[in-house]
Amino acid sequence: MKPLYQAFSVARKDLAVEFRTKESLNAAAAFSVAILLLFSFAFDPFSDTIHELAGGLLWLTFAFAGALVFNRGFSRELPNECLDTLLASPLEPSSLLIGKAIGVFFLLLIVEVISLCVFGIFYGMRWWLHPGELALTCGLTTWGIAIVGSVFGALTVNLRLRELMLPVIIYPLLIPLLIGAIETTNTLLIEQPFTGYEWLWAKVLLVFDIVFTSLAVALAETILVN
Amino acid sequence: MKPLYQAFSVARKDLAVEFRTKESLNAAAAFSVAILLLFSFAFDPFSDTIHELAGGLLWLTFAFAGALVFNRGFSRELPNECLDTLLASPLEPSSLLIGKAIGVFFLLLIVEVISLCVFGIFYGMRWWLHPGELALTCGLTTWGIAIVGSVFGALTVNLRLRELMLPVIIYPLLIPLLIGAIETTNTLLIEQPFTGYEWLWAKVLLVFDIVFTSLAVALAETILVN
Amino acid sequence: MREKLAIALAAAGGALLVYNLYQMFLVLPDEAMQGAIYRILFFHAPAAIVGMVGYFVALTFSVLYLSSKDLRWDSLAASIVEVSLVFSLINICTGSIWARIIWGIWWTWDYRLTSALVCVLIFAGYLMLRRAIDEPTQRGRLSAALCIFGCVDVVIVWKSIEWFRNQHPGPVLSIRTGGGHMDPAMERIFWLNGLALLLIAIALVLIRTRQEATTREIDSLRRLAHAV
Amino acid sequence: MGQAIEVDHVWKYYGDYPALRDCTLGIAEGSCCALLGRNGAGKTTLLRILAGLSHFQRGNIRLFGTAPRASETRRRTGFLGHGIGVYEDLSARENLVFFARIADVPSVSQTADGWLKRVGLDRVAAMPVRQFSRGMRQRLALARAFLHEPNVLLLDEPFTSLDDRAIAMLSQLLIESRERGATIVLSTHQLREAMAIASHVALIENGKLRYSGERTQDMLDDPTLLYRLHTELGAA
Amino acid sequence: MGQAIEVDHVWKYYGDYPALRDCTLGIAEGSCCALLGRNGAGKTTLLRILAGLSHFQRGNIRLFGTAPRASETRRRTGFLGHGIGVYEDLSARENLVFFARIADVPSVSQTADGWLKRVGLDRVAAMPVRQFSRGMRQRLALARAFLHEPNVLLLDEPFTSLDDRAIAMLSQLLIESRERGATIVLSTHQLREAMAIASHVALIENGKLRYSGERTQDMLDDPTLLYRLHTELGAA
Ligand code: HEM
Ligand SMILES: Nc1ncnc2c1ncn2[C@@H]1O[C@H](COP(=O)(O)OP(=O)(O)OP(=O)(O)O)[C@@H](O)[C@H]1O
Ligand SMILES: Nc1ncnc2c1ncn2[C@@H]1O[C@H](COP(=O)(O)OP(=O)(O)OP(=O)(O)O)[C@@H](O)[C@H]1O
Ligand SMILES: [Mg+2]
Ligand SMILES: [Mg+2]
Repeated sequence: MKPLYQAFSVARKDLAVEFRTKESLNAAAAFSVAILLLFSFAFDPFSDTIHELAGGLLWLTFAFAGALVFNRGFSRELPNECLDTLLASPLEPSSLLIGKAIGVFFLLLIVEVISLCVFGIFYGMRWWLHPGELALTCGLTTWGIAIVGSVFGALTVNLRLRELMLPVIIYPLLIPLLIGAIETTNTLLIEQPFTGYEWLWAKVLLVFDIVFTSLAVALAETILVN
Repeated sequence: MKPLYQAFSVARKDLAVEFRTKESLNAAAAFSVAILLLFSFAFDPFSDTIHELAGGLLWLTFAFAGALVFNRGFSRELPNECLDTLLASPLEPSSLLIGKAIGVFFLLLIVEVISLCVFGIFYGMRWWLHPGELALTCGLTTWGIAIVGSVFGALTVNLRLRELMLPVIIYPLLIPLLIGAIETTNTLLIEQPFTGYEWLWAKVLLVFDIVFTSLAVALAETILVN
Repeated sequence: MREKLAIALAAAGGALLVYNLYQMFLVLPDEAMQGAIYRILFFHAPAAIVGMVGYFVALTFSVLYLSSKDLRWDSLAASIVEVSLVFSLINICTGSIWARIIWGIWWTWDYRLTSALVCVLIFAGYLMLRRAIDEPTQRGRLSAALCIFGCVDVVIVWKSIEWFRNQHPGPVLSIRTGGGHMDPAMERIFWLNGLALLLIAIALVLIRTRQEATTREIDSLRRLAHAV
Repeated sequence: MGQAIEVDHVWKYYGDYPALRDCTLGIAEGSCCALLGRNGAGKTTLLRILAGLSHFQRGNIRLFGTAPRASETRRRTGFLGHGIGVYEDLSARENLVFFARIADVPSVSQTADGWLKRVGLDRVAAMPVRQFSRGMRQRLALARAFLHEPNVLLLDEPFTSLDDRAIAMLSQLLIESRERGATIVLSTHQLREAMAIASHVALIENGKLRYSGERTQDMLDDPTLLYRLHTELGAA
Repeated sequence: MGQAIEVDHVWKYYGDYPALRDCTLGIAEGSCCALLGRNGAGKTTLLRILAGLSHFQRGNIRLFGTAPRASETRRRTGFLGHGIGVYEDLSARENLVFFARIADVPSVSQTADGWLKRVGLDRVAAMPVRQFSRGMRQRLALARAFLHEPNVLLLDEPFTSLDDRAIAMLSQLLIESRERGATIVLSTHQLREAMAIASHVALIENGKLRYSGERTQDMLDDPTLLYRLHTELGAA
């Protein structure tokens, strides 16, 4: 599996750099924690209104934190023209794209774990009761966010006002994914197991991931090389 | 006022880069629509809970836009070692920091005005009933975000200080600021004028701004020069 | 030549539209439960369908552009998306008017409605992206990619009423249900109106592409000027 | 020896500015072609096109019969651009290891260490590139470009900020890789060094190819000769 | 003529690596000192310290009697580093206008246009720097450094990727500013060009100052002489 091996070495490189500099990790983690704290102060976190909002709040935060992470993803390749170097190298563009996505995926997972802990403490929610389902939801959704984020991060990498442009393009695409995540997470946060409805959504997430990942692989060359 | 003139030319330069074309306004509009859309799934916007949430959502949007914008603020100076060039130039470091803040400030104000319109239409909020108070709140809070954000940005580009995880410490400082903003904005959104309570918050915001601006000016040299 | 074709199509569409309107209001009876207002369906759904078909045609041209690197396909795709966007907007507006009367609300976050709105947003983003990029080949590449991704959502829009049952009524057209949900006479007009809208859409696209073509000619001339 | 690189009638437009106008150039296998020209002539543009980093509008390009972007072509070529293409936050060794991995060189770490020694960075191998001096970066970039023993080397101003010893080292590298049968295209403004190692020269002016052919003895004696003879404006 | 720049017994440590070891150097007002040394010798480090961009641990530095970071010093100095310090997204003209503003030069736009003409970029003044070739960027960077007529010029490898005509232009600029009474410190590896314009030379090896003094005729005749005589390892 050479392409996959290449993808993983790209991801590995990114993570190595990120853990050294903590550029996007700091920003994303600090941001999401700050937001969660903010809301727990702004509204009574133990009122039941917050409970029906919890899932939405979580995934919004993650979606936003995600933007902070994959914003960096490709702009990290700009200094010293590293992106050009990679494109001229034997590395396959698709591997590069997937590798980036893998990197973003892990960073986002870290952010999510941190925020979930904060969330559990400040909102008194026992989200760990159905670990398997939760892991599934987070995994699928995060991968979706990561792949779409990397694709369009690459696509807009040297665009004016890309900070505002990127969310505009990405979030509409992510909305089906996020709805699914929110629906299922809400169920988990009221400490119920998955029913058929949630499993249906899980399937939707899975299909979404598969479709977008294959599109990304197919279009990698187009997106990256001009 | 030479330092201020310098600060403004820095801000002007930053804005010139972003606002090459009029599309940037559309970008801002589309941005707020996209975020709004996200909210609409996360929380059912027609339940009455939304009205006590409204202020929170508004400021969450602005905080997010802020995070996106000021993360860029100083990293824009990294390619071609522009930051070093500026530091070696006659420009005062404090003017540089303030200039960055001013740039962020205006960009955010634009996003805020546009999103207020969008929110007004979608949620039928009559936010324009107390324009003076609203302007005051937005102005003070946005400046707070801008200045804290610029310091944050400066810290992240300074390798020496980045080691100390200072950025992460800076971030939560936004929480009190935003709580103040949310409290006051909520009052305005249920179409009440300011009472003593809101004026108190306004004062808090003002003090916050003054303290941080003067801190930034005082510490600019230390923060920016290695 | 192209103008003539465009005018002809527009005229044909217009004529057909007049005939349909006559049929709708003077021949067809009111609908049992909804009364007169149901007639909005004759514009609501066809507009949406024309729009969605348009997106898929744009998708094909985007792929063509990517394979051939010929800017003509790119501008064709772009103008089709613009026109389709208009029809999607017609669909949403008529829809929400209908909603106001039948459900008593302008809007609700039902899956069909949302996915339709999301669809509009995505392709609005497509046009924005095009404006933000100056270099023509890069513009073509990136917007083509976005178009391909966007069409995933169009599928969701189409299928959403079959997957999820909530506010928005389910399938009634016989191509989807195998018939029985809609009176044939009614459905005949439905499709005739669809045809009318389609003709008008094509006319609009032709006009739009002509502008694109002229702009392309201009800058190829400029290139020649630079070369010598 | 056949042609390693064939460029025929290539036009490259940026927007509507023609950066390359009808360039036709053949580079024989195993030769070292110095690409000369004033600032803004089109050297980098041509090299980037050869490396498959930017499309061109008209004409045709073949490296050993394959198109620039084809993956086998990329596996065969080593590219060194203006930006040096190494990661500031990784150490020299990590950089080389990473690039060796994605080029799937057989024995990654040996190769990396070998090249660090070759370019004289073995003593600072563990130091992050951020702390390198400019010349040290350039050396690292060279190592990166030579890492996977490419048959086609595209070097854009490789001598930049190298000291005398590093330049000697580079010339040595180039000679060796030519003995390996590699074809080299390099652009530079340091005419003396260029003439010393080039077997062929090509001169570009405003995107037009003015001259291409063997490097003759009198060019070696008087490097600016070419400019004086073959450009419209002559030398300074 | 007094000393424009006084560096006495300066030590600079990066972590615990001494990049400058007890450097003592005086540069007379109106002279042009070429800072020579192998890769990693410490040229950039010294120049950055002079420009007030990095602190040093021991010793003392004065430019016209003031410390490097003092604002009047900064107003007097022009610095050109390895990174060229211009904005990719702004046009050449916008760049110069911006830097003229923050240096509060009297008539901003005239100055900008004047310099664009001087460095031969007037025809591409409105083009974003992103689209410039490397040499064009370097020219712009030079214009940027000379803009506010500093009387201390700190240039780090100013000749990088300049063609013959641009080098002539730069030498002309340097001569003129010396006539203005400006003091120039430049580092480079292009010994010939350096010797041609320098009045003094200083040689650094591993952070130690090996030699500093007038540029003599025989250095001009044989640029590498200095290395052979004054470095432990001699020339390549
Ligand atoms: C803003 C609100 C609405 C939107 C965005 C919307 C969207 C759409 C779209 C995209 C279609 C075409 C796809 C298709 O044919 O399945 C459609 C079809 C249809 N709409 Fe709507 N709609 C809205 C409101 C309504 C309302 C209020 C009604 C009636 C109560 C309605 C009834 C129908 C019917 C009967 C069809 C045909 C379904 C079929 O294909 O068999 N829609 N709508
Ligand atoms: N992205 C771009 N967009 C528009 N024009 C460009 C772009 N890149 C380069 N150019 C133009 O193309 C011409 C050739 O540029 P190129 O970089 O190839 O010159 P060069 O020969 O490498 O010069 P140098 O020796 O200074 O590096 C220049 O006039 C430049 O302005
Ligand atoms: N930020 C840093 N941290 C640690 N060491 C550094 C740092 N910057 C430079 N060095 C080291 O200091 C030494 C001198 O670096 P400097 O950049 O001054 O060399 P130089 O003379 O400019 O070389 P070149 O001619 O290649 O530019 C080098 O060995 C380098 O590794
Ligand atoms: Mg070049
Ligand atoms: Mg140096």
